[in-house]
Amino acid sequence: MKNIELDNVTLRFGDFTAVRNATLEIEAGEFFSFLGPSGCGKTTILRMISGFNDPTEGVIRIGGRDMAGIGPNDRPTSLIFQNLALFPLMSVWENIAYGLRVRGLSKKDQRRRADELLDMIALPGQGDKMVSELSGGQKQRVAIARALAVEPAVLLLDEPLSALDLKLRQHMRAELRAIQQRTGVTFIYITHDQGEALTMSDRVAVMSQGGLEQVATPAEIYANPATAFVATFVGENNPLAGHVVDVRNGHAVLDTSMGTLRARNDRNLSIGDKAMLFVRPERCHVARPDAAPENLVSTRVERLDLEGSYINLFARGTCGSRFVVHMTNNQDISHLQRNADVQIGFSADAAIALPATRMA
Amino acid sequence: MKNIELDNVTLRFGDFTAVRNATLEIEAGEFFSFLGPSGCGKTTILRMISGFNDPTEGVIRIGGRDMAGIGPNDRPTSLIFQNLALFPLMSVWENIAYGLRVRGLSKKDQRRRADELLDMIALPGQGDKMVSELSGGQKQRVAIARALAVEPAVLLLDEPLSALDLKLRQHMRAELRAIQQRTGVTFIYITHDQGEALTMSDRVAVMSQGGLEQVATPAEIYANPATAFVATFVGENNPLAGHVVDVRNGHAVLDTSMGTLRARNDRNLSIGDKAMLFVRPERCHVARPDAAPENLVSTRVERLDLEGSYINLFARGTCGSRFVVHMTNNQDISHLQRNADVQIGFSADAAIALPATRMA
Amino acid sequence: ASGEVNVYSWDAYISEDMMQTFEAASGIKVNLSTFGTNNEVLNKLRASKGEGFDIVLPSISSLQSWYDAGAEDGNELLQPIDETRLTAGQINPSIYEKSLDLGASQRGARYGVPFNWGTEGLAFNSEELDLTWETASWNDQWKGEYAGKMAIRPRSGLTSIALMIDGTGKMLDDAYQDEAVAHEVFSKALEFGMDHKPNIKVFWKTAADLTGAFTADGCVVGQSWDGTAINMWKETDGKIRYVSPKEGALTWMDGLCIPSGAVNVDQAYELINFLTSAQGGGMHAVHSGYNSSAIGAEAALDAAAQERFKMIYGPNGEAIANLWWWKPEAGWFSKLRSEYITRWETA
Amino acid sequence: MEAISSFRKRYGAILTAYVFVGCAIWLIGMIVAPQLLMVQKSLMYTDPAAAAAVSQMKSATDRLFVEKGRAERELRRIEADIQTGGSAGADQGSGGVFSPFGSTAKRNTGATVAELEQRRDALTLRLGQIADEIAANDAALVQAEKAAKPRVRLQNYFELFSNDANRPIFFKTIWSSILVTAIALVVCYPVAFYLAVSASKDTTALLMLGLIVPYWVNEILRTFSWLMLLSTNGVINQALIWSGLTDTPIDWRGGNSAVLIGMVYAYILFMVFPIYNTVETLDRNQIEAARDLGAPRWFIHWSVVIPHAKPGIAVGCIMTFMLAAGSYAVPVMLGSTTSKWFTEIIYDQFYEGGNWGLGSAYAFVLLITCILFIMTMMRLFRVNLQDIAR
Amino acid sequence: MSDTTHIQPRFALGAWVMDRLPGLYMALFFVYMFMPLAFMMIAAFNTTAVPPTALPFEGFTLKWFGALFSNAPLLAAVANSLIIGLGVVVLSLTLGLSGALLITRLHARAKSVLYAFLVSPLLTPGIILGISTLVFWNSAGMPGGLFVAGLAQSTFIASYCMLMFIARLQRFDNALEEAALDLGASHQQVFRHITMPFLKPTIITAGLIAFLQSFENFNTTVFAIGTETTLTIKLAALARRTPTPEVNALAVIFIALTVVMAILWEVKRRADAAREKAIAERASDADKDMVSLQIGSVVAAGEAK
Ligand SMILES: Nc1ncnc2c1ncn2[C@@H]1O[C@H](COP(=O)(O)OP(=O)(O)OP(=O)(O)O)[C@@H](O)[C@H]1O
Ligand SMILES: Nc1ncnc2c1ncn2[C@@H]1O[C@H](COP(=O)(O)OP(=O)(O)OP(=O)(O)O)[C@@H](O)[C@H]1O
Ligand SMILES: [Mg+2]
Ligand SMILES: [Mg+2]
Repeated sequence: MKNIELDNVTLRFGDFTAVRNATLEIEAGEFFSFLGPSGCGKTTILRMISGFNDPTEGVIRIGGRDMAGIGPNDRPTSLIFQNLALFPLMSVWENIAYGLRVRGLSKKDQRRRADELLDMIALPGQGDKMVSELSGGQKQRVAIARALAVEPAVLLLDEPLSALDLKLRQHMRAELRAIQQRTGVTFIYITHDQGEALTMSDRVAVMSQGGLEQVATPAEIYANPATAFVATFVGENNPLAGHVVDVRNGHAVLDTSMGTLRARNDRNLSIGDKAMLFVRPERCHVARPDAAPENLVSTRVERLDLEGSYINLFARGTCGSRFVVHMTNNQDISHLQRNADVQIGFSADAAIALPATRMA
Repeated sequence: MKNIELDNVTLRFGDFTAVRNATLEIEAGEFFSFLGPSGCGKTTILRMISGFNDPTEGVIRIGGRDMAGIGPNDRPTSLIFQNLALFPLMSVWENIAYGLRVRGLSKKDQRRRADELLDMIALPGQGDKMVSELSGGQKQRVAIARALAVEPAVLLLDEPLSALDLKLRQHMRAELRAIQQRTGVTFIYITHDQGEALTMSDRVAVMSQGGLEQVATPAEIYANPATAFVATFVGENNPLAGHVVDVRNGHAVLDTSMGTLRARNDRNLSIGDKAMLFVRPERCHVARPDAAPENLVSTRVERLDLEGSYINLFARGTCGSRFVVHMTNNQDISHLQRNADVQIGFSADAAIALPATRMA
Repeated sequence: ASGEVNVYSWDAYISEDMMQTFEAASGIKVNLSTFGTNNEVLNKLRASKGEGFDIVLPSISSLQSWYDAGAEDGNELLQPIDETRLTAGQINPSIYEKSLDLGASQRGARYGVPFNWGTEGLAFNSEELDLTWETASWNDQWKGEYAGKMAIRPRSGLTSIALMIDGTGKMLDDAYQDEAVAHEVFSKALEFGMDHKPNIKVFWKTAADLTGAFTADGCVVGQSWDGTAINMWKETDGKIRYVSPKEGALTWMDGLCIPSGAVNVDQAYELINFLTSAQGGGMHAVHSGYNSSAIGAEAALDAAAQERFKMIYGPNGEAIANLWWWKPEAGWFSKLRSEYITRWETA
Repeated sequence: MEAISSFRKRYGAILTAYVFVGCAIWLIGMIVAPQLLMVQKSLMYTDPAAAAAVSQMKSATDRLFVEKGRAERELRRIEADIQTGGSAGADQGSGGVFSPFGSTAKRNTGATVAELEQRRDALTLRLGQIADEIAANDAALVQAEKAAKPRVRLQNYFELFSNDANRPIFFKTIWSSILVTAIALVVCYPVAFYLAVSASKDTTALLMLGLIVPYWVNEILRTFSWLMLLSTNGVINQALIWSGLTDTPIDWRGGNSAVLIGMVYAYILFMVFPIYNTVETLDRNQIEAARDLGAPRWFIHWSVVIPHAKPGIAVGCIMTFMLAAGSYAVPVMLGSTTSKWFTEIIYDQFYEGGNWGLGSAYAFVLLITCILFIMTMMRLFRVNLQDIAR
Repeated sequence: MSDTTHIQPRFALGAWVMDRLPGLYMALFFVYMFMPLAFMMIAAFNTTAVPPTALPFEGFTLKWFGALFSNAPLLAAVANSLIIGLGVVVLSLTLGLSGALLITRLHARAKSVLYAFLVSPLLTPGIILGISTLVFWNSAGMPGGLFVAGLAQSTFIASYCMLMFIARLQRFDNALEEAALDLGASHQQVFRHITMPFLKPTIITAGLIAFLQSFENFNTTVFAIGTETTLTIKLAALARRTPTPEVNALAVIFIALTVVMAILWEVKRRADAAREKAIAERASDADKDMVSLQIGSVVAAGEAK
């Protein structure tokens, strides 16, 4: 089992910096995800780890060994491409055994190992099918088996589920997680689907414009985003710009266009700093007239969308900024007419104050 | 302003019946949607209304006038194709003015009217761009302007948003709705995206296999599905099969694999009928040990998915059937460990009993 | 002897029969390819640098161009004939000697052995008109009533017009030596040809073209090679006939030459000796309708053929004294003439 | 260099070597160098007057040699006769007399020894003169040959435009090729459109098969089939005469018409397929949208289909034009006395006139013409090479 | 639209004509395409010899086929055609593939320049290729003949092959090569195991087309062939003015072969399409099955009680 270290890794294509000073360590056996918008450099990081691109600066180590100058065919990694890249002219078992074939194993051994792996991915006896006869999900599993056949220390997966439809995607997520837990191989997983990253990973790295924004567990990222980008990219958030007027007991008091509001101050802002307050739509509620929560915002109802199981309340603050509240479709909503005035409340612990930087 | 009537309309392609006995009336000025799975005949209905196909049986009337024998170029309808079908070799304003050009308007008048429409779709001064220079959403608006240029009484839209990404789709929905309200033109809208149909439409027709399943307002369809197909196709539902053992006060009591449960009996089932009970995941809750709601189901927790603002609880009943509960991410969920036993409760009014027919 | 010999010959010269007879006698296999015009054989051989064939059969009068081409390319196309290897006495000496006047030798060395001779006169459809050797004139083919129904070979057409205008052929002969005269002769001929171009249905170049003109394209009169015409005569049971005009038919002599790149030289001599023997020459005369250079070859002809000969040249071959021989042609002369031809053809 | 190294990184040394060597052989050895050499050849020009002079000198020498040979042979016979004391056997020299059948020997009987000796002396004298003349000729030849050496000149190119036999043919060929292209376009557009848009899937497959079959049939045979139809005694005339519509055969092959008919037929499919390919990519919804907006059929073609099919039309026109202008088989087989094609002139320069320099120059002019046509079409229809070669 | 029952009378005639006009035009067009070929083939079976003709048909005979097969020079020409054809196939495939590989991997400017040069033979009149190749090799001491004709043909046939390879390579997923590399294969192994098998169908079809092109080529060959001859050259010579029905017999054979090949081709193409469609359907069925299985199990579980 080998851990992976990226030490201040940068990669430039000509003038363009695709990855900027990335430093992180991925533990052996971890399920680690990179999450970020399209073009932020996720694939590039993966290609550097597997050896298809060389970093312009910095060092990549696998199991402590510097990988510079080592080709993809000599690294203990296996890459699963976004589109799987199964060999369409080989049968399923030949695909799985390809890595063994080029290592010179006998046909019999190849076949035996392929059959073992077919059992593992729950496709026993399907080795003689052609790849094109498989369903999308089955192909997915074959790609994984092929990558695992050469017993890599690390499995790299580049948005492997993005081509699948929703139902199948949900199913495959569970499968992937199960396989990872069964084999104990390090999984490095790329996605721009936050649901995917959050439900599957031990840890997540959120990227933006080539840089790492935050590396943490999913719960941490959702609950305590480190930057404004993370706060807005992961999940929905109501942002309120302002500046810090007071700091007390781990909380900051912000002066915003919607009034003076309190929020957690995990990033140690000081008085006078420009800051953003974020509060998630589901942590807000329509305040009873008699309620007195810590934070209250006066708004007017703009629209009420019924979307299946949820109700989304869109409201607009007095000075024009929008505010969204999510409620489950089990409440009495008769009083929430268009243009009705409502008070929206949330607790100070549900909100977080962050430095005012770029949002997603 | 002209209303549209379909009177027992059937269309067969050879042996295959694409649309079966469709009867409905669309009011002038309405925003009317057809919702249904792929291949159910939505496009076919639209093509009949706009005159590209003739019904095998039945009559289509627009403004009371039988449309038989009248070609697409002579009907007061404009169709917006699924892929927009903008003319890629013409500039934006030439596209918009095309209908006027074939009507022989002078170039100056064409241009003037095109500019008006460009203002209306919030693309002022962009008339000289080429279509390929526009973003997806802008193209969308140009297609609408082109259709509106000939002042149709009815605008037909065939899944116009399906090619757009989520963010843009949400934006365009609002735009479309706004344009409809501004112009007062009848919109007939096709989609297989229920969110789209429910949030935009005045009324929705749910189709399946060429037939109309239910025609009603979005709220009605969500709250009171008329058939098992509608119940399962629109939104998520937990289905429980059984048979009616008692009927009382507008409620039916069903004997199901999960116990005896009560539900609304809007379809007037009688004792002994095979039936299905449906309850939406968000209308269920994890029952407090001390609670005594009308319906209680014993299950064991299988999985708990954190998906942004929501938590999805997947549980399995004693006899193996699955049960899903949606909760917002603002509750204490510490006791909901994997394999914990939980009681799931819902009120009789939240559930509905329907005849046991085909589901989606 | 054994082996093979590659022959490049005119169409319809060497029959299957002749090849078999030769092979039976000598054990040498003949590989035959055919060409349709003198220029074709010359320029193909030029393009192949004299390689590929062991025997070629150009007209003797064209050999001057071969010598010129060889000098221009710095690569002789033909090799001199070793006359000691020819079977003595089987070739008609007057023909053998005549060939020297037509250009069979270069700087005294012989390059072509006479193989046959023939004429180009008038072919006609006897259902439409009748011509006899005493009265027929080149001018007969230009009569208005045959407009759009005549066939002519551009090269010999201009020559026959020149001959007709000239009457004696004297100026035409001079044209071969003097460029100015040549221009004068040919511009006059061209003028006549242009005026009468509507008469022409087909410009033929090869025997195949010619046959097609009379069979498929319905021509009724025109210039023709005697052999081709005689073959049509036979095929059509005398509907198509041939006559030597009184101004003199255009007469040529074809030779047997050995290219410089020949590989089967021994076999080549063997074949030359066969083709110039009474047997080989006779078979050729029967097959092609032309006249062999071999002594006694005419004995092979049947009575019908003899009869035809009399109809063409007179009962005692009177017209033969009148023949106009193609002169040895230098490169400049054929280029000059082909310019006039192109003008005629493309007008 | 960068290309090689990045290629090598991807494919390894062996494959990289194969790819680069292969391309180099093809590009340089088969495409560029032969064209350049052709151009070089086209610049080589020999002064025809100088060449004629050389040739005349040589043939004069040849004639002298013939005379010398005959004189020597006669001399030998006379010597022999003198030896035998004035016998009666000397041949008078058969130089001028042609007697193809029967004996030719006209014996000059009865000459006395004195007469023979007189003749011997005359001949000996003449032989001496001949030797002098040959020597003089050979000396002059050296100079003449120098003048007749080929030189680099543009003369061959001027020739085309000063030669009033060839120049009209060149322009006629270009014009006729444009005509063939235009006819093919008019005939093919409806076919391509129907195939791409109107026909159902199964019919399209069948019709495509119907197009592919003649497309694959040899060009020679396609042309030959029209020869059979159009000749004076051909099928069309036979049918007309049989049906009594005419009693004299019609000359279908007069002028250019047969060549044009044959070319349209031979190259029409090179027009159908490119247009079909582009029309096929037209979204049928665009046609329906235009119809929905009220456009009549012809206007839909004018405003929607044809603009879309432009690249295909350009490609079809380029291919058809290039094939027509460069066609040799069709004019040779179907041509009449007035239909000469420029390619025939080029062929004649090579294989009739033996003037490779001029032939190369003409060929190069044809090539330039085609390139100009292609570039014009590409400009006009705003297409690029990638569209053409599909 | 044609089966509508509601056509109003005043549109009837116009609509009737408009509906049938395209069909009529197509019918005429196909008559035009096939009639000459048909008459040419009929003449091959007609006893009339000079000139060969379809009308009047005086009697059925097969003798022209017999004559054809005993025509030794013609058969020798066939042998030459085959030799050139095979050479051209090998050379064109080799060169075409190298060009295609280079072009698909090259970037931007160099790519389009190289592309322009390598497709230029397709846009060059055939006779010019014949002439330039002849002139080139002649000055190198190689006279016109089979070799030069083969080279001249390959110059442009290789372009056809290259285009076919490029088309195929463009559908090639480069990730496949990377995947194989990632699994430890060497460059040669990648090419052998992944790239070549992918290209195989194109190698076959391109080879076939190269052969056909070579076999029927006239305009280029006629210049480069020197004193040799090929079947097509021979055919043209025979067909010029006095064809015998042997030429027609040859035409019948040619066309029959062409038709058979074209039909086989089409059948194969359809079979491929059908197979791909079937595979696609099966795959999506499998996905559906998985989903419906889940739903089915829910229902079944419900029914069980
Ligand atoms: N070979 C290359 N040359 C130049 N720029 C490149 C190259 N490969 C990638 N890039 C650029 O680098 C940036 C990062 O690319 P990368 O493929 O890593 O994005 P990504 O995060 O995987 O995006 P996606 O989610 O769309 O796959 C992009 O802006 C891309 O345009
Ligand atoms: N021209 C036709 N010939 C035969 N069958 C057709 C034809 N057009 C459509 N169909 C069939 O009719 C059915 C309904 O087609 P339609 O296009 O109306 O579906 P749809 O509801 O619009 O589906 P989607 O959401 O996939 O667009 C489909 O099963 C389709 O295969
Ligand atoms: Mg990526
Ligand atoms: Mg549809």
